[in-house]
Amino acid sequence: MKKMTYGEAIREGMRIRMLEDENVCIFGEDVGAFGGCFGVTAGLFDEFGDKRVRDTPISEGVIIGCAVGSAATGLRPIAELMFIDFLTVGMDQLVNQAAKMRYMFGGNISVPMVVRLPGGGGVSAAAQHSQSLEAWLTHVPGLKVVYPSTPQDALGLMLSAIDDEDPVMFVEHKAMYGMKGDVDDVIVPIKLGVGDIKRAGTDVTVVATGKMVHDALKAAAKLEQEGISVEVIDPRTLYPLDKQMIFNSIEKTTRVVIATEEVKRGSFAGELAAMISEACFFNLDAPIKRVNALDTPIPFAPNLENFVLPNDVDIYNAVKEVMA
Amino acid sequence: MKKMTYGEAIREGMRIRMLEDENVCIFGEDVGAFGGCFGVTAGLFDEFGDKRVRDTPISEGVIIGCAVGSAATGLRPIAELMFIDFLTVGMDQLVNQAAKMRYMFGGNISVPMVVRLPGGGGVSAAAQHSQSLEAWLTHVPGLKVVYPSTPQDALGLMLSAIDDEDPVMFVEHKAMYGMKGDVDDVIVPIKLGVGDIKRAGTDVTVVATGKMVHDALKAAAKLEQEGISVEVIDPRTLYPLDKQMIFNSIEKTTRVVIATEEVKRGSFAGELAAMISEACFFNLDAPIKRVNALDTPIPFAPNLENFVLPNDVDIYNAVKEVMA
Amino acid sequence: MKLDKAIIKDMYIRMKRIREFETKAMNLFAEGAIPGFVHLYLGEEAVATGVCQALNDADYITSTHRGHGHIIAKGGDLKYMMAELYGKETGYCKGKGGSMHIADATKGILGANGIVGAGHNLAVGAGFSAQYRGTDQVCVCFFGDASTNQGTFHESMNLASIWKLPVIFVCENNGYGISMSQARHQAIKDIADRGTAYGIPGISVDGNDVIAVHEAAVEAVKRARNGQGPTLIECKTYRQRGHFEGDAGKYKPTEEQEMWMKKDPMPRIEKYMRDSDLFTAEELADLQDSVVKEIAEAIEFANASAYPELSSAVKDIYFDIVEEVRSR
Amino acid sequence: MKLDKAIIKDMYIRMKRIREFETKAMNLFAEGAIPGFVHLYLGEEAVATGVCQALNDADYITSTHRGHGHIIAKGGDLKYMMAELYGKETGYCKGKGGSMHIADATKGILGANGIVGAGHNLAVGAGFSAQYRGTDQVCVCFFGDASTNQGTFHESMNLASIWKLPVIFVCENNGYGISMSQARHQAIKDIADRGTAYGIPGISVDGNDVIAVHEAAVEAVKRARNGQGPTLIECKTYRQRGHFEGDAGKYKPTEEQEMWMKKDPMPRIEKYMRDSDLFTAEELADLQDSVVKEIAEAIEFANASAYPELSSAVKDIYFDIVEEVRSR
Ligand SMILES: Cc1ncc(C[n+]2csc(CCOP(=O)(O)OP(=O)(O)O)c2C)c(N)n1
Ligand SMILES: Cc1ncc(C[n+]2csc(CCOP(=O)(O)OP(=O)(O)O)c2C)c(N)n1
Ligand SMILES: [Mg+2]
Ligand SMILES: [Mg+2]
Repeated sequence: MKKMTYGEAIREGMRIRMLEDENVCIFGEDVGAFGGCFGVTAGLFDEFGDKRVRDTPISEGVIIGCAVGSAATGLRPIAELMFIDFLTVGMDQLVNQAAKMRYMFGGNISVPMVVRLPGGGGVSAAAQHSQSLEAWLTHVPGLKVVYPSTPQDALGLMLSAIDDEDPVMFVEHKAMYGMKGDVDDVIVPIKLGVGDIKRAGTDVTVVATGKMVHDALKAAAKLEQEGISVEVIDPRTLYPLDKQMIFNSIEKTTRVVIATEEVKRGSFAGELAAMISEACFFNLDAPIKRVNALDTPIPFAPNLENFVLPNDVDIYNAVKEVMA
Repeated sequence: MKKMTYGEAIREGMRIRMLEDENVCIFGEDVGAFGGCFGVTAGLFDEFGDKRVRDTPISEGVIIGCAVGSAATGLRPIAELMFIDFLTVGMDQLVNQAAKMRYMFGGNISVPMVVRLPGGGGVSAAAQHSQSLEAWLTHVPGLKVVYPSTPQDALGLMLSAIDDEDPVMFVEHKAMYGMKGDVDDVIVPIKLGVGDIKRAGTDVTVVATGKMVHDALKAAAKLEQEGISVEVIDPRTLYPLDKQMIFNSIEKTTRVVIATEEVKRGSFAGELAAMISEACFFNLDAPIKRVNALDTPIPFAPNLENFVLPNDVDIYNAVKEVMA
Repeated sequence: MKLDKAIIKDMYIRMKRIREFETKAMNLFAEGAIPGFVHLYLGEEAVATGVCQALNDADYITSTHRGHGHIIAKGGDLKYMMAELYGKETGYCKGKGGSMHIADATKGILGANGIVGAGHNLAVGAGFSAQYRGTDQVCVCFFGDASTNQGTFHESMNLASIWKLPVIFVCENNGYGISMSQARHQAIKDIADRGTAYGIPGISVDGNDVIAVHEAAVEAVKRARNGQGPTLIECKTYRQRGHFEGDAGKYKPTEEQEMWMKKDPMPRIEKYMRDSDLFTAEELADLQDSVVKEIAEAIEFANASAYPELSSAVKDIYFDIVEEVRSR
Repeated sequence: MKLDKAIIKDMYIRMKRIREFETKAMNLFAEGAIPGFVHLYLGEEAVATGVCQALNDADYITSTHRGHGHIIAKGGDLKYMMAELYGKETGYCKGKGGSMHIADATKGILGANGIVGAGHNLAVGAGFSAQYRGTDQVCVCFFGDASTNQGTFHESMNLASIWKLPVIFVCENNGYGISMSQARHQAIKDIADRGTAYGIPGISVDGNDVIAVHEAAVEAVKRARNGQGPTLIECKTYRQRGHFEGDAGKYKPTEEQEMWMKKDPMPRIEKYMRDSDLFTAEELADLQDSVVKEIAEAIEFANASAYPELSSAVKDIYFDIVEEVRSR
């Protein structure tokens, strides 16, 4: 067992596969000697050189497009967008190309690529650098979407993301890069589509993603004091989704809260709620509550941002409500 | 009362406001003398000239960006994307600019613009020209999203969309352009946020959007024969959403089916289901059923496309299920 | 440049295949046998042919909505192509792609593409991949004049130039993006000039002269294989039909059409073949016949094939996941 | 060009305001008074100033992540700016925008912008609007060297050129996009050359010489107001700090930094003012003092202001809709 930060774990995942497979490479803005805007690729340039860890111009379209084209012809590229918010400038290459190529071409072409997408708020980066846009991606058949909440998961999922034959969107939370956690000495990939019960419980299921997993755990600890036993499920991959783990938990608890950092309207949390209400209707003893950001752009002022983003108090309140 | 096609109604809405307000203008690819890829702007070039009805190069980014910049400085532009699928190349201008400007700038700038977005499948246009992407838009605070299902609604909503002080995404279904319907002689705008009960009923509520409204009506007619009374609600605007109309209907029927042409996963239909399950939990006597496209890209072969897209039979089956 | 008879013959066959395939596709579309949208390559045969003749099977191409010509020139199988246009299960994409989405990985054909400008990016990716893997493959990116106003063109040219990628940008300047003439969609005449902004050499050639195109392509391929980076080749040509079948093309002035019909690449190459004394009239007729037969066989194949099984609709989305179906 | 004393004085005040504002912002950020990201304009003062002095209040500008200088030069209120950097309710954006999102519609400032390349498009929109409404307004689009590799640059230049829009594209070539030097991000030296691809005249000037910048701007504004369309002005300059505060800028060679510090635009204009005999040392000192006082007042204003009410978080999203809050 060793300690690693979330950022280091992501890096280590990439590093391991780069050591094993010459065709794994990294490109993006300032990912080289500079080490990436959040320092995640630091050191890789020195270790692997500028062929395999490459700075690109500010051209998100062709960054993703280059990943698609090179993945279709034998490489296993990892493209980094500096912020998930910049999906907006490389959306076509993902949605109309990477995601659809296998299907449109009747299975003739594979696109094994990873796109790293630092998302989330909490650092006063304002409306264009703080979004949680994973719902756009989960709406696109052909993409897989990963969102780790711990160093251990980040490492294991990165290995699987690189190994995958399809385009994997690797969502990261920028406020977690420095967060430390235990990582097993024996490193194994975590299969996409397998969720994780971050805390077992019997009264309420909280399904949470990314940083909200930690808020859920915080709320759960507090609720325990009050005699409420919360089960916290982290799906870890939003697609493929471990529906069964969620359904099983709800069968036991009969109550569910869904917590994600997205704006509520149109969120992946909405998809989860819809799915659960369809599948578990006769099991549910209370309405499904969603805990999300308010339906606003992310404001700059720290007090406003803090108000807009969801937190452990909101989860606590939601659990109390579904228990009422 | 007169007859008009859906396409003509959209055109008439634009024409009326262009006659009244010099600052309303249209631009997009081949919208001028050519009349637009689907003929919707036909004749407007002759009537208003090339200052007000303008062809652009193939540059969706700057088409939308030009709409944003000109709306922020006094015009009321209507930009046409040839297919909603091309949102992917103009997403930043909508999401990070148009939608956020008022908020980021503390209310100092308004962006009164309309973007016309022909969507939907059914014409063998395959994976890159058949999508229903409205869920991306409803997930973006700052945008309004309209989706008419009849000529009457198309006309009334277009007037309101142009009148609106905020960016309005005007989703159209390409397979409906030729569809005829009655239009009142007295033309009045339809307020954004007001749904419409397309058919009153008492046993099941079907919430449907766009072309699926017609499938819902077809299914309802058939179900009536079997003694099942279906209420068909068309929200007409996806944001702002007439939640109350939907909740009221469900209070009466206690059962609901949601029908949209989107791929199911991550759809606006999911948001509707989540919202309903949150608000109407104690009213519901059956799980909420969603009727959507399968979770695939849209295939080319007519038989496959027909299989992937949802239709009246699927709605019929879903209603039977929730009545079971 | 003096060309081998074998090369000329080969180019003629490719051109003739395109001409015949497209003419038949035009008719089949009109008859309703082909659904969806069809963008024909009639009149532009010399471009794809002149370029692809300079390539190997291992080289890549990216294509556009108007892709039949590129695919045929790069060696695509006519039967699978036609079956795909019909939406049959024997088609290149098992009927899932149609006219705008034909690909053949075994021939380096990275797909026709319904998104104007998308191929630019993919070509850079393929070029990067070839360079990275240390092969001598090149990638040709075919695109229209109007697509050069798309941001992807710019980003791709820039990246290809700083990384010195083995990419050949081939602009098919047919004078129009749907109804918009080049004079209206950009303020320059020669698209080759756009190379300047990236330090990429640009050259304009007569796109209806297959030999001129070929010459330029050979040179660019050589540069690319030598690690000298990308070239931009502008081929001035004309689309003889409307933008897609169903578009009457009223925006094209009659005189312009007539002028260009005189430059039709097919009679031109045929005249060259006859005049050069390399081919007898009989040889030429034989070549023509054999192509006509090939296309007829392709149509027969497509006709005889079945539509795809419904269950195939939820396959091929992922390598390892089959989506759920519905019961209907 | 011989300039009026009044113009020089005015330009000096604008430059000095930027220098003083940025220096203080740097310190306040280090002290923790300013949250988020701050990209300083130190060293580039001559660009925004030389250009904006050639504009009227009614003219537009679009800006970037490095926007303070543009906004000050265009006449933005220092108090509201500083309060916005603090995230206070008296700020330009009521604390919702911060450093990267300051706008002032009354001064034609269409916003700083966190998306590299977004301003290009907006500028085209504002130019179109001015032309359409028949005013003589122009729009200046400020942007960095690295942003010229973004597709938006290309699409915007192309559209502005074919519509002959009154847009002046001002490239602040400070040699870097974050850590990436110009030599690594594009294969050309003079970004002005990119005008060729659109038939837009391009000119390169010394961006640390406010008078040279001003001269080029006056000329471009004249062309724009006369309906002669866009101009591309490249101003060669240097960012004296890291990309944002917190970036040590290790990728900038020491000699390069030293070389550019010698070309610092502030001492340069001050020397010019003294040498030209238009200003006494006392006059200059007075101007400096008054600016220092202005900035001190702005900081005081920001300090004294309150943080926004939480209820404001759900306002200003739409003209007519206030979103729901939560009870926490
Ligand atoms: C992003 C995008 N925008 C618009 C279209 C619609 N469209 C298809 S082809 C075309 C014209 C392309 O012109 P050009 O690039 O010159 O190619 P040509 O058709 O002349 O071969 C347009 C506008 C599209 N498919 N994709
Ligand atoms: C679309 C997008 N990509 C990347 C970034 C991150 N980013 C912010 S500023 C910057 C560098 C910009 O360089 P340049 O345009 O030369 O302006 P400068 O910072 O030198 O003034 C980058 C990469 C961004 N904000 N937006
Ligand atoms: Mg063309
Ligand atoms: Mg720069």
